[in-house]
Amino acid sequence: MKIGRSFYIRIAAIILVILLGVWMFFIGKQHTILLDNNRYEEIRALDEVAVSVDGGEDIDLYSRMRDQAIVTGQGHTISVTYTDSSWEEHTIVRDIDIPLGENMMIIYLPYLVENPDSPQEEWLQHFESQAVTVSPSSSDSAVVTDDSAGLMMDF
Amino acid sequence: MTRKLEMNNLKISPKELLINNLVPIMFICICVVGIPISGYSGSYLLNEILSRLGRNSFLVLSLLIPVMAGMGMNFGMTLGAMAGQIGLILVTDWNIVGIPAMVLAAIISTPISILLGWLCGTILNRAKGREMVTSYIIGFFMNGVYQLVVLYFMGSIIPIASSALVLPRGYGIRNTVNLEGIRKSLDNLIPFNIFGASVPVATFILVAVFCVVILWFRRTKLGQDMRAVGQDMEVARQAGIKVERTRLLSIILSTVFAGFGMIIYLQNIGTLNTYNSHSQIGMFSIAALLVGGASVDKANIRNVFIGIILFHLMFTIAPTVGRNLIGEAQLGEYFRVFVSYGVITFSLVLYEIRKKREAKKALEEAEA
Amino acid sequence: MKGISKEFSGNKVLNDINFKLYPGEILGLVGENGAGKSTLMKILFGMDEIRDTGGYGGDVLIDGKKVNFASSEDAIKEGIGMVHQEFSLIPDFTVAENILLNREPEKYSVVSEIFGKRLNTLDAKEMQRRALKAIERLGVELDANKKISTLPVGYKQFTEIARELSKEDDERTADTKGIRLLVLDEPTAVLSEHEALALLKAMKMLSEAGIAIIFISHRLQEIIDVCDSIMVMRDGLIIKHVDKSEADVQKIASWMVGRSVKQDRIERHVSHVSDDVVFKVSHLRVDMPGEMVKDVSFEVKKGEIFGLGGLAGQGKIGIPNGVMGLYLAKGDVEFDGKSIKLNNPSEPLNSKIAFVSEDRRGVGLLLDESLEWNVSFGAMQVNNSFLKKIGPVKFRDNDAIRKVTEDYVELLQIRCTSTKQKARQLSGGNQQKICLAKAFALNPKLLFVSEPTRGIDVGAKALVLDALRKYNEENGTTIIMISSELEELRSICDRIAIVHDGKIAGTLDATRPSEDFGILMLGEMKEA
Amino acid sequence: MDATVLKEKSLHAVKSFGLPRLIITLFLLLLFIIAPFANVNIASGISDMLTRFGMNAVLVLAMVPMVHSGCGLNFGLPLGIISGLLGATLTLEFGYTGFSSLMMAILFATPFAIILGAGYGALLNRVKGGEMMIATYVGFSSVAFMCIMWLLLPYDNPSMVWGYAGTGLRTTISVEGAYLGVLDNFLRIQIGHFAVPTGTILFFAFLALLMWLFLRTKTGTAMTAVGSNPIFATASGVSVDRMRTLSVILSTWLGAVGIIIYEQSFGFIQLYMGPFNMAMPAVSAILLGGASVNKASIANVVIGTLLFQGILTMTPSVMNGLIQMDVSEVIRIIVSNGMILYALTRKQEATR
Repeated sequence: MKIGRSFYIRIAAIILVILLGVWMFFIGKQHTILLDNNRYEEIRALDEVAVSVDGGEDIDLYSRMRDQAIVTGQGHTISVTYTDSSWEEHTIVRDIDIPLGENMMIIYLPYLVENPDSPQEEWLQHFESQAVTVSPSSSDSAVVTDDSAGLMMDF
Repeated sequence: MTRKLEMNNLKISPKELLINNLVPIMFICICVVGIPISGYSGSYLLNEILSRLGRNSFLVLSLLIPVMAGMGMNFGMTLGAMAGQIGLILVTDWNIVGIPAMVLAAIISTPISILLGWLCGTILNRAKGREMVTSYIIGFFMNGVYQLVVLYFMGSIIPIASSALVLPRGYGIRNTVNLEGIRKSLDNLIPFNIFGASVPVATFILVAVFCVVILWFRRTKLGQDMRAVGQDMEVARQAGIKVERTRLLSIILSTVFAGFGMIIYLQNIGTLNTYNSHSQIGMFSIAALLVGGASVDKANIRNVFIGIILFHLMFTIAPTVGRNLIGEAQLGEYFRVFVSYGVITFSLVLYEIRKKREAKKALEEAEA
Repeated sequence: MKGISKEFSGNKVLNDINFKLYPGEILGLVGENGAGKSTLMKILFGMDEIRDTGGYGGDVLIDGKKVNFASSEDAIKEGIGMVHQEFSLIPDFTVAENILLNREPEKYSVVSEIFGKRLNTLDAKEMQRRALKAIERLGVELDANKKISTLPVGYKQFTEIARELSKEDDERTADTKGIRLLVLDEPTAVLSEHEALALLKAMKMLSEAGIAIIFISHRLQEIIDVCDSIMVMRDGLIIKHVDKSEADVQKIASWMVGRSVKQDRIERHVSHVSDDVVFKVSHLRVDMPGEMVKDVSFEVKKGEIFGLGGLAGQGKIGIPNGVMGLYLAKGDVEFDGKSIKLNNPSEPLNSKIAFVSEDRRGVGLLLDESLEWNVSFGAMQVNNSFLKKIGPVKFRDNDAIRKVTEDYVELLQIRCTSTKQKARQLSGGNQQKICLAKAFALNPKLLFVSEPTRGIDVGAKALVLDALRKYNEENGTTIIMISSELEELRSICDRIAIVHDGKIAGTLDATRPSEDFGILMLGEMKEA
Repeated sequence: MDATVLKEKSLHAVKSFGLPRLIITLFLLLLFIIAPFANVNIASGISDMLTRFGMNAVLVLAMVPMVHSGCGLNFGLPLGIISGLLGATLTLEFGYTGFSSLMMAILFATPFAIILGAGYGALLNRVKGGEMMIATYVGFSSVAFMCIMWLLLPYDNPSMVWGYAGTGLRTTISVEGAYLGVLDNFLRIQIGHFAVPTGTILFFAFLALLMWLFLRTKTGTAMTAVGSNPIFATASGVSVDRMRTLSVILSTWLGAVGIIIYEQSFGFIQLYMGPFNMAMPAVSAILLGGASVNKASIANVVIGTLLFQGILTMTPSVMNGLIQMDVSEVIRIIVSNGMILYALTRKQEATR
C-alpha cells in the first residue's frame, strides 16, 4: 500500500477527532466540590465564610458546616470571603485546577484562609463518598428485555 | 415523437395521484378528525410537534441514504441507535455533562457504528433483493449482542464506576439510565419561544446542516454512484462502479448518522431505556418517513418533515382521542401501534404492486 | 484481425478469421445467429468471458501493432467502443449523466482529502459541455437534460453511442487515443424506420470523421445502404468479404444460409401423414418479450412434423408459448376440430397438446427435484396418471413413477446415476432428454418442441432428433418443431414455415433448397 | 491418502448437515454432558425439553406448507395465532370444558383461519418476491389491530374480562378447567423427574402424518412444484396462485391449532402483544432443523424443534448452575436470529 498524502491527512483527522474527544472529556466532566468549614487539624473553623465558585452565587457557611458546589470542567476560580477577628472583610481569590479522573474533591476552607498562598494540594483533596447515594429499589434490579416492550413507548 | 411521450408522462391521472399519496392523505384525515376530539390547545400541539420534530428529524433523515442506494428502508438503523446508546452510557458513567457529553458520545459511537454498519452492509450484500427483511433480522440479532455487552460485559469487563448505572448484582446496566446531565442541553442551547411553545433552535440548526449535507452528498461522485447503483446494479457494474462497496458505504453512513440521531433523540427525552429505547426506533422512524409520502425506492427531505409532523400529530392525540371516544386511553395507544405497522405494511404492499406494474409497463413500451 | 480462432470446450466456433478495416470504413457484418459474430466482437473488445474460457488464437493488430487486451478497459484505451444490443442506461438519470456514467468530471472538494476521492462533487457544467460535444458529433438533436426513461428507444441508442464517443476526453484515461473503432451490435433492431434512418445518418457522419464502424444487423437493406464493405459469416468462417457494389440482398441471403456441410436427410416414412388438418392457428398474436408474434396463421396436418424456422427474435418461439398459455395471446387456435381457449395453460394440456420449452432450466425442469418428479409431474397433474386412489384422496404412485422414469432413461439413453438424482446435476443434453420424456409421458397428440438442440453436443443432438422422429412415426403424434437451425429442420420436418417479423413469411416443403428458406428468413421476398 | 479422503468425506458430511446446525447440536450435547456438574438433573432436563417440544412443534409445522409453495418463511404466523386465540376465547366464553373444549377451540378457530388465510394468501400473491417482509408486517399489524378488538369485542365471561370494567379481555386468561393439560396428561409417562407429555406428542405426530400424506397427494405434489419452479408448474397446467393460497390457508390453520396446543400445555391464553414474537422462534426452529427458505420437510420440523427447545431449556439451568450468570435470553436471541440470517444470506439452490 502506498502511503501518500491522503493517508497522513486521514491520520491527522483521526487524531484531531480523538483530541476533540479528550478536550470534550475535560470541559464536560462534572465535579462535586465539597466546601468544608470544619476544624482542620490545628486550625479552627471559621465563624462565617462565603464562597463563590466561578463567580456564582455566594454559599454561606457557618462554623462546622459543609456544602457542595457542582462544577463542569477542570479549571475553576473560587473566591472566599470571610471576616477576621478584627471585623475586617477579606477575600481570597484562588484558581483551582481539579486533578484528572476525580469526581469529588473537598476544600478545607480554614486551611486555605490561614495559608492563602499555600499550594493547592494542601487544601484541595480527593474525597471518597462513603454512602451509596440511592438504595436500589427491588423493581429496578429486574431487567426487562422484552422485544415488544418498546412498542408502547412514546417516540 | 419526444413531445408525445412527454405528454404521456406528465399526464398522471387523479386516481394515480390519489393512490400515490394515499398514506399522507389518510393521515391528514385522521388528524383533522382527531384534533377536535382530543381537545388539545394549539399551543400545546405546537410545542409537542416542535419538540418531536427536533428530536426525530435526524433519525429519520439518516434513512435517506440507503434508499438512494436502492437498499430500501434501513431497518438496521437500530444498530446505529445501539452505538449511540453505548456512547451515552459511557459518558454518563464518566460524569460528563452538557454539549461536550453529546459530542463525546457521538465520537465514541462513530467507530462502533462504522463497525456495525460494515457488518450489516456486508451481510446485506449477500442478501440482495431482500435487504429489508435481512436488515430487520440483523437488528434483532444485534440486539442480542447489545444485550450481551450491556447486560453482562458492562461492569464486569468494561469498567463502569457509577453505582447509579450498574445493577445491584455488580454487572450490567440498569433498566433506565438517567441522562440528567445532557437533558435538553442542545434543545435549550439557544432559547427561543413562539406562541408559548419553546423552539429547540440549536437542534433545528443541526438538522438543517444535516439536510444541507445530504443535498450536497447527492451531488458528489459517491452520491451519484449510489443513485446509479440504486436504480440498476448491473448497469452500474458494467460502467465500472464498485457496486458492493457503494452499497456498503451507504449502510455505514446511515448507521453512523442514526447513532448521532439517537443521541439527539435521547437528549430531548432525558432518560434512556437501556433495553428498549433502540428496539422500536427503526420501526417508528420508517413509519414516519412513509407517512410523509416516501416509498421504498424514493424518499426525500420533504417526506421526512411532512412525515414527522403528521405521524407525531397522530401519535400525540391518539391516547386522548381513545379516552374521549371509548373511555379507554389504552385503546388509543394500541391504535397508534396499529397505524404505525399498518402504514408500513400498506406502503410495502403498494411498492411491490407498483414495481410489478411498472415492470409490465416498461415491457409493453419496449415492445410497442 | 488476423487468423482469429476460438474454441469453446472443444467446439470450434471461430476459424481463421482475417479481415482489415480502414479508418472511416463502415463494415457490415451479417450472419445467422450462432455464426460467430458476437464471439468475434467479444475478442475484439477484450471481454473477460473470452479469457475465462481459454483465450483465443491469432492476432489482433491495430496500426500494424499487435495488441493483447487484458480487459475491455484496455480496448477502450485503444479507442475501441462497443454498443451492445441491450441498453445499459440508468432510467432516472439524464442523458448527460448517462453519457458520462462513472466518468463524471469532478470538482475538488476539501472533504475528499479525508474521506476519499468519491466525495468530490460533480462538475455539472463540464458534464453538460462534454455530453453536448459527444451529441454534436453524432449530429442528432438530443436534450442532455432529459431523463432517459422519458425518451423513445432511438434516443436511448444515441445516448449509448454518445457515451462511447465521450470516452475520448476523459482525463482519467489520458492516454486514450480517442475513439477510432465503434462496434454497433444490432443497433437498429429495436428502432422504428424513422429512427433507424437517423442512426444511419449519424453513422455516416462518424465515418466521415475518420471513425471506423463495424455494423452488425439483420436488416440487409440497411447494410447495403450504409456500409462500404460487407462481410458474411457462417459457422465461424468468413464466407464472403466484398465491396458493397458487388452485393445485393439476394446474394447475401444465399451466402448466409448456404451450408458447407450437408446434413443427411433421413428418408421419412410418410405413409401415416394424412391430409386432414389437425391443428389450425389463425391470426395469433403473442406478447412475448423479444419474440413478438404479430399475426400468424398456419395449418398442420395430422401425423406431420411441421417446422417453424426463422431468425432469433422474429417470433417463432412466441408461437408455442402463446398457444400453451404461457404468454398473453390473442387469436384462434383449433385442435382436432375443437377450439382451444388461450391464456389458460391447462386448456391445451387437457386437449393433449404438450410442449417442450426452449427455456429448459427456467420452464422445462424442476432443477431441485428428482428425475422421477420431472418426468411424471405433468402427466400426474394433467392426465391423473401415476396416482393411486385411497379413499377420496389421490396419492402419488411412487412405484409407477419410478418405473416410467426408468423406462424413459433407458429409451432415451439418459445418463444419470439414478432416477432419484436431481435434474440440476445432469448435463444439458440429458436435461433436454428429460424434458422430452416429460412431454412423452403426457401421451400427447400434438407435441410442440422448441429449440430442442440448443446448447447440447452433437451426439445428444442426433439422439434427440432421432427420438422425436421415432416418436412421431411410431405413435403418429403430430409434432411442431421450432428451431433456429434451418438444416436441422430440413433434416427432420415435412414442411417448414419461416417466421419473419412476427408473421409467417412462407411455408415450403422441406426438400426445397436452403436458399429459398434463407430469403424468407430475411423477409426480403417482397422488396427483392 | 486415506486421511485426505476421510477429510473430504467429513467435510462433505458437515456441508450437507449444515455448519450452524452442527455447532448447535454439539453445543446442546455439551450442555447435556456438563449438566451433572452444574447440579442439573438430566432427566428433568429431557422431560422439559419434550414438554416444550410438544408445545411448539405444531407452530413450527405451520411453516411447512408456505415454504413448500415458495411463499417463504411464514413471518405472518401471528395471523394464524390470532385465529387460534379467537377460537380459544370463544370456547371459554361458551363455557366448554375438558377434551371437548380443545376440539371446540380448534373448530371455532377453523373458519377464522380459512378466511384470514385466504385474504392473506391473496395479498401475498400480489406481492410475489417480497413476501417475507410483508408477511412480517401483516402479522404485526394484525396483532395490533386485535389489541383494539380484544378491548372492544363483547365478551362477558367474568373469568375473562377485566373485573373492574366488566368489558375488555384480560391480558392472560387461564385455561384451567377447560383444556389445560388434556393432551399432556393423556397416556402421560411419569417416572420420578422424568415425564413425557405423550398425548401432545401423539397429537403432533398425527398432524405431521397428515402433512406428510398431504405432500404425497396430487395437490401436495403440485404445491411443492409451485415452490420449486412456478413457471414449470404453470406450464404443467397448475394454477400457481391457487396453490399458494391453499398453502397459506394451511399454514394459518396450523398456526391456529398450534397456539391452542401451546396454551393447552402452557396453561394460559396470552392476548394483546402475546402473539407478537411468536413467529421468530418457529421460523428459526425450522431453519435450525435444516430447512431453507424454499425447502422444508417434516424431519426438519422435528429436529429443529428438538434442538431449539433443547437449547432454550438447557442453557438457563446449566449456565446458572455453572457461572451464576443467566445468559440464556441472549443466547436465544443470537441463535434464533442468527439462524434466520444464515438462511437469508445462503446462496439459493434454485436460480430464480
